[in-house]
Amino acid sequence: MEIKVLFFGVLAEITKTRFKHYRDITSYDDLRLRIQDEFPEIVHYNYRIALNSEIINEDPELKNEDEIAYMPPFAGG
Amino acid sequence: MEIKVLFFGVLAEITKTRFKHYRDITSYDDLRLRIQDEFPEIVHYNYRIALNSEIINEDPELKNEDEIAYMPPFAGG
Amino acid sequence: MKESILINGPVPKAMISSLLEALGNDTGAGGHSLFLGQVRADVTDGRRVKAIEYSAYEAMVMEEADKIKKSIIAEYDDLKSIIILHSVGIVNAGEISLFVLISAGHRHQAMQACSKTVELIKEKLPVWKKEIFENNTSEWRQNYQA
Amino acid sequence: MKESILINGPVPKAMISSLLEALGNDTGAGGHSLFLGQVRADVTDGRRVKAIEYSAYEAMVMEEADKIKKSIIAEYDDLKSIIILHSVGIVNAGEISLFVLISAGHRHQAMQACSKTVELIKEKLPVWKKEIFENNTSEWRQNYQA
Repeated sequence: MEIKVLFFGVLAEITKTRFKHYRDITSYDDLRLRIQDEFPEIVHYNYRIALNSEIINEDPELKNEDEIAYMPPFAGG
Repeated sequence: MEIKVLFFGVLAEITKTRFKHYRDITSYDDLRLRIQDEFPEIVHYNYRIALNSEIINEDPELKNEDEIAYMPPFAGG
Repeated sequence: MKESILINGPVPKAMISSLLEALGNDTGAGGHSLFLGQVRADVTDGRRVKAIEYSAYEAMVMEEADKIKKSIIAEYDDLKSIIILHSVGIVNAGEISLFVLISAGHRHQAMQACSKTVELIKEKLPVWKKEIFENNTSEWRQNYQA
Repeated sequence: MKESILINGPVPKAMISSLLEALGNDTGAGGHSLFLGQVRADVTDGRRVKAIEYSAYEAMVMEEADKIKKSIIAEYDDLKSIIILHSVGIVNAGEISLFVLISAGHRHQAMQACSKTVELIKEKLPVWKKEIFENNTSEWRQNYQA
């Protein structure tokens, strides 16, 4: 399946991209490892994950065209 | 001595005046009785007294040209 | 210097706008908390309020407003400015009779100080109000039961 | 209907003024509480902030702002309206990046709901900020330590 991944804040800076499409993803774990392989620096940052605009605390079941967001701690206001 | 007395809110309405000068006042008690004689209805209302813009809780020593205010409960804002 | 905080009639929206225009001049301020008190068209016994007539002991309002500002500034150490405006005379339903603006370095002090200032205004300022109804009858109101 | 609360650049003072102009239309409102968040010219290690660049997960901001409004309206039963505006992009020091306006029948709910709304915005909205200093270096900031 294909998953769109969004990077925000400092994570958009270290990945040098705001979003990226990952193809042939088999599971959330597969996606996570592909991202860590590509951007090894990401493991040094605090972040939370959203699936289709909802924060998730456990690894989700992905389906085709889901949107995953990598989000550093919020800083609104 | 001469004392200026101010009436506010509903007290200005029942006395039909916003202020009045009382002459030949000998003490605060004398003033108080003169006012009650003139406006007997005033005893039915809640009010506090200010002497020269400061709220007083005990009968004050008056001096010539002091200003006494009769103030119903506040209702600002 | 003690200043009068009293305004004849409603606090004009244009005055509020110009106070807001000036906010950015202090770039040390991170938060502004405002409270606007508005005359409500309350209905009592079938009579609807069309206006409130405020009266005040003006000399004492000046003293008490000054004390309020000093006590708030003493309690909150992060404040940048504090502005209070209160109406005297007729204010129609839907118009503003009280304006409080507190600027602070950080939001918590701005909001807490604003709330505290409004409570002190209600408690301490020698101001009285008479509700005037649409049928031209009227009634005195008070903030706290005696 | 979910609305976007995001504004490109600072919240314009003219927009704030026109929101204030409209307040009197609801004569059931007795108090309006506002909070304005302003970009501070903070100095860190000798570098002075000249602007903040905000970025946001826009779709999620819309969802979360809607949830915040619904939870505030559910908690405070006297509210008449609730308006939230937040900047994305560059906001210079002294400019407004956050605007919250809560109208209520009575003052306590207006002020408490405004304060609670600001806290929820800080905690829940997926927004990020990068301070840009006068020497053109920059630094990411966060509201809560992870």
